[in-house]
Amino acid sequence: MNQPPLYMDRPSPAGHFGDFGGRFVPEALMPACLELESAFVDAWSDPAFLEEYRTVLSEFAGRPTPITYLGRFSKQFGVEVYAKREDLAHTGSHKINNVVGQTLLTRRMGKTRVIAETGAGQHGVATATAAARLGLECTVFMGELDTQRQALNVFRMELLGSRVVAVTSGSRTLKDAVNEAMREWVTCVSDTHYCLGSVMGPHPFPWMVREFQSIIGVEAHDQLTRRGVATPDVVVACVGGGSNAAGIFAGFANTSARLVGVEAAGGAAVTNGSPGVLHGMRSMLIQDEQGQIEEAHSISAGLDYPGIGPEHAHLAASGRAEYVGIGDEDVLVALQTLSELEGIIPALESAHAVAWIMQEAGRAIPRGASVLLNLSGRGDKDVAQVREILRGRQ
Amino acid sequence: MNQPPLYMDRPSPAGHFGDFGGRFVPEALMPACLELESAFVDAWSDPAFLEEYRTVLSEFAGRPTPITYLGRFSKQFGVEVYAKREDLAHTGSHKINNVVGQTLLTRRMGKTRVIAETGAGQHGVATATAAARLGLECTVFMGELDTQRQALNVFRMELLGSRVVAVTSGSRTLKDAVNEAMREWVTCVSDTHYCLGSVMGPHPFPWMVREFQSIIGVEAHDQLTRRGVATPDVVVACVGGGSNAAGIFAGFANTSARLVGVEAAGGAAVTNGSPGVLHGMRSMLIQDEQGQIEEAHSISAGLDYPGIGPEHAHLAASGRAEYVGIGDEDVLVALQTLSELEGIIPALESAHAVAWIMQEAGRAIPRGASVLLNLSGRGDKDVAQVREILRGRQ
Amino acid sequence: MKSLEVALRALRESGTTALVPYFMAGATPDWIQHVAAAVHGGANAVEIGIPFSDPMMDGPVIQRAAERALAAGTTLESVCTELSGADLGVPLIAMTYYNLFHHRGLVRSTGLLSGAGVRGAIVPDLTIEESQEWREACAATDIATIFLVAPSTTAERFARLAAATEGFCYASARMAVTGRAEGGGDAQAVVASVRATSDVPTYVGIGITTARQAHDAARFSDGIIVGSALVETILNGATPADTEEFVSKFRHAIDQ
Amino acid sequence: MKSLEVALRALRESGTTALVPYFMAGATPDWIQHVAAAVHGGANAVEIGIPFSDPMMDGPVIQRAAERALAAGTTLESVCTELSGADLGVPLIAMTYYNLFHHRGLVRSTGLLSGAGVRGAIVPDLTIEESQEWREACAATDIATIFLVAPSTTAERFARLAAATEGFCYASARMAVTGRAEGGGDAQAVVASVRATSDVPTYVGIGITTARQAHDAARFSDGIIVGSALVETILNGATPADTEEFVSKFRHAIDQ
Ligand SMILES: Cc1ncc(COP(=O)(O)O)c(C=O)c1O
Ligand SMILES: Cc1ncc(COP(=O)(O)O)c(C=O)c1O
Repeated sequence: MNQPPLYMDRPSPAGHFGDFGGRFVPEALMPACLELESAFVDAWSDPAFLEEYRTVLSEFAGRPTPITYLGRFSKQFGVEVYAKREDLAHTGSHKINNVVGQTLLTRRMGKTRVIAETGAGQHGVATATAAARLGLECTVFMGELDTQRQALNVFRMELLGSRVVAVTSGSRTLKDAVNEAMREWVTCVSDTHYCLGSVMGPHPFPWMVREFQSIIGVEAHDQLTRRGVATPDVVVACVGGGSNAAGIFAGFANTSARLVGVEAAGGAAVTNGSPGVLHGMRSMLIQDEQGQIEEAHSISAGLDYPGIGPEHAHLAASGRAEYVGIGDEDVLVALQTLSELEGIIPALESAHAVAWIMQEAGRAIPRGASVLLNLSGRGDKDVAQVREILRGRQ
Repeated sequence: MNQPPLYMDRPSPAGHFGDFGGRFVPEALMPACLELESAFVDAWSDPAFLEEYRTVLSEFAGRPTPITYLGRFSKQFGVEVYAKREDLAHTGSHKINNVVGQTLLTRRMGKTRVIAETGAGQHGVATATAAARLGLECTVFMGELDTQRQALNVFRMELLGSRVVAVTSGSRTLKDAVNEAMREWVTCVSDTHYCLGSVMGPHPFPWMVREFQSIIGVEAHDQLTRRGVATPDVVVACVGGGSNAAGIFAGFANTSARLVGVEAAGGAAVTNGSPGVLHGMRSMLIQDEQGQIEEAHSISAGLDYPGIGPEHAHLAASGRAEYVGIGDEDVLVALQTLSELEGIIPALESAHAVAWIMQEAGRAIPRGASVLLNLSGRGDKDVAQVREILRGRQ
Repeated sequence: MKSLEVALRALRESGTTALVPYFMAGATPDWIQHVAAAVHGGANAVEIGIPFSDPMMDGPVIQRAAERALAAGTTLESVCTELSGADLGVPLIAMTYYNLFHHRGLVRSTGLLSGAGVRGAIVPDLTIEESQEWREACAATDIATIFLVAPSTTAERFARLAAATEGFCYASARMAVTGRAEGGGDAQAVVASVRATSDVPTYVGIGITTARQAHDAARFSDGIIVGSALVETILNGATPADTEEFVSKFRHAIDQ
Repeated sequence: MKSLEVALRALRESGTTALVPYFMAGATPDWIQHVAAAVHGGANAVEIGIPFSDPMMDGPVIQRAAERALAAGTTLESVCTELSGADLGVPLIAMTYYNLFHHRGLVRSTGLLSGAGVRGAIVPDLTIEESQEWREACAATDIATIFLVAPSTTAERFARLAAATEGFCYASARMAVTGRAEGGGDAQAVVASVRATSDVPTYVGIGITTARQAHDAARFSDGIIVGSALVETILNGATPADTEEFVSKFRHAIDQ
């Protein structure tokens, strides 16, 4: 009576997905992690909470996001591509799904303040947004380098009533912002929730964030079914920490669909990394021979993370999902191609997934195969950067 | 047997709304206007066209957009405000509704190219987007001054495969871009459709664009009904040319709702203008004693238009709708207030409507009244400008 | 029949192809001397452009002329005052956009024009459909309303426009705004379409920039309108004497 | 019982409140002289920080020290080599983040530490829940695993952590990362919670920056850990002699 393994189910009680996950945090934070876990477990089985979460997503954040058949793109590349349009969600990416859930949970736990880390600013803006809506105080930690590169997003967060703290330690980028948010959290766990931005960190974050993002995959499955393509041949998403990928995979983990996560080649934790412990989790990390964490390098700030969520590490180890790396050049071409053919300027992050389809159509993706692409965000945040790059070449 | 007048019905055969509208174009364009009119009349009663228009809006552009109850804002100002979230539509504003309709019509007419005017670039980006999706060639005319002020939007249009022409005549802003687009249209009517961006221009544009935008009001009416507030006490929208206002008014024109259009104080064609003829229509215009058209001045490029759509002129003259002006200072405060209280950064254009609510709550809007606010677009395009202004003051 | 049409029909009877140069009033301080020089050079009538802020039917040259004229404070009133003081000896035809008249009121506007001796009006954004009020206002005066036709005009509209136009019918040589000379024009076909339905004098304009083109168009039309090419020389500093020479060159080309 | 705990219990028996200064290995070239000087100044044990790229539990001073150490090429191996060459005369306790051990393999790591004479390890991001493998690896060695408790620790966890910790129990004086001294600490309550469940020596750290604070904490605890305050002086150029003076000042304050 061999049951096939059930993918993307609950992690073990200690928060393990196979060999990965768990909790690697200062003792000072353990009670908060435990409190959060039980609050989430409780909320996630409370119909009133679920109802409120879904209502806020639909009435505030614009869910369900549509599925767009990419007609001209499909024709050009000989595969049938459907895009899940997270770029149309409020604040411009899937990040809002998670923060809506976490801020509602914050209020439910009786906390009045959230903190968050952010790289390019997408998760920071999303958190500031959801916090504003509920009147929660909000502080966002952002590497000093990123505050300079993304000054407009800093201003956006400020407009939304948040305080942005520039983190001056380490590489002054995303991973340092996570460190600093954790440090801050130690000092204020009693009234503050740490609103982590991806399927990473200590248990229950990887699981909780995946659950809050799984609405992407659940919707997509339902929408495709109604169009007669219930199970696509391939489901593809970009992977930074891995929340948008986890969200869409969740709808197809136990189907026949091939699951593909696309990392930035310069930050490919699965392809180039090894197991390690960082930011509260055991997962795949980019590190040097000494076990020092390396900086990820990518054209897209949102994928500039040296790790990956532990459930992805497990999906990779178990063979259920594949992870591939795509380089910056291909990403730029993909962004331009999708813009011209479909009138959708994707985020640089999402363009990684587009580039993979362009590269593999007719190869790893058989001609005519159906592909569900998670278009995790819109490219408006990136056009200034892309413009500079392309102009520099003329 | 006095029938009450039916508002926002079809204009007269010659395209008049009361004393306004009509066609004031070079003879060379008359056949194109007539062809367009009959193509639109035909399409708009063709279930297949309607179906395609609605499908593209839902599967590509993200309709229906939600209605968000603005809880904290409502509490603070003592009125019940519901926001129609056109900021969540693809490309960030209601403009997409119109261009989806017009590009489908372009293809139906057998034309292969569109031209458009744009001020800040919103309508230009929307047109470039819809044209890309259908593989239509696209040229956008933009005042030279605006191409400099909005260089990123120029790049966006180029990414989408459009050509942007900087217009160097006149004030080198929106009205000159319209002039130039008309001049261009004269030379290429046979294969090119002029995709006008608001409820203005010669018949059938004001009517057609209103029809394409009326989905806003139709959806909103339906959504509010399902929430038990079928007829709000007030419906308020900002007015540049007037397309978002016309779109939402269309759902409530023949109800008891008060309709309020908010113009930029520095471009208030109804409040400060007089009847005149420009850009193919007879409407209310800002002009000097000589009948020369004046430049509009507003913090929001999208309201920098010296006229208003003819149907609005008629709604004002007939008393069915009111038009008010709001100054730049109040707009800035409104943008900040909505951002902080609700986590929604509105476009500067839309912030005019927000500001009016803030100003009139408890005055012209009785305490507790229900208000439907058309949030015509998102503020992302404006944050750089707002930041400069606010920093300049510190 | 308005006096303009009587005059222009007589001109045609006499075997002369009309030459109608266009001037932007107020574009230079001596603009009216240019008009007088053109008459010396052989113009049979003149078009007087009255500057408007948004000249939708005009190309870059006439736009620039209008901007200069407006910057110099030119108004419909100032133009009429100057014209009524001049005795130019040929019919004057005003050309401008409808808003200037609409804004002042049509009766007041036609009164101003009449008082200045203007005998015709070309209002390129006034469609025949919207022209009733205007024509009613003109009815009480001797101002002829001149309609344009274009290569895109349909047969049914040719008939209506040719029937309605007074003085002459203005045939656009090409689908273009003023001042564009590229590409072959459809002028001959347009003129033929008018002729098929009316015997009103039919003049060719829009896209005539060289004496050669004027010569060619004179072979199949009753008159030639030359605008941007002339305005451009004036903007570039031409003297009234230059203008006289310019016009007489066209005159000779037409008459050859 | 690991030798560290035997030694520290004996120290307590002797009536001495332990003083445990913290050093970042490799932060300055002469770091090991600073350690030796501290022993001269009266340290009863020393904490040797091994630099990690992402020191989640550390404040700005120790972060800076770690960055310097890493920039100078410090590795776990280089630290162990240096330590095994030195004879410091007090128990050495390594302090670093789990990834450095995880990455090398736990057996290899504990072997390295043991070989260098290290008798204890503080791994602030290794929770008791995740510590089984680590403790198994240590079981074959004389390395004590020291757990932290914090003001937020719950009663049930106090019991488990106090039971599991070896050598001593590390009581965070406040909810903070290293180097933050503002605000009143809860050290006394934390120590009391440990004592309520175990007689393991209980040392107070995190937030002890002045001799005065050390003196106060010595009244209710078995030992004092001082880190950032000392590291800061070293980063600012203190000599080993300065360090000896610093430590002896704390020594006196504690013993008074
Ligand atoms: C549009 C977009 N996609 C993807 C990501 C990567 O995050 P994740 O892997 O958690 O989805 C980001 C992060 O900022 C993002 O903004
Ligand atoms: C967000 C937004 N709202 C309103 C407008 C004004 O246009 P209309 O009055 O046609 O809705 C614009 C024009 O660019 C816009 O971008």
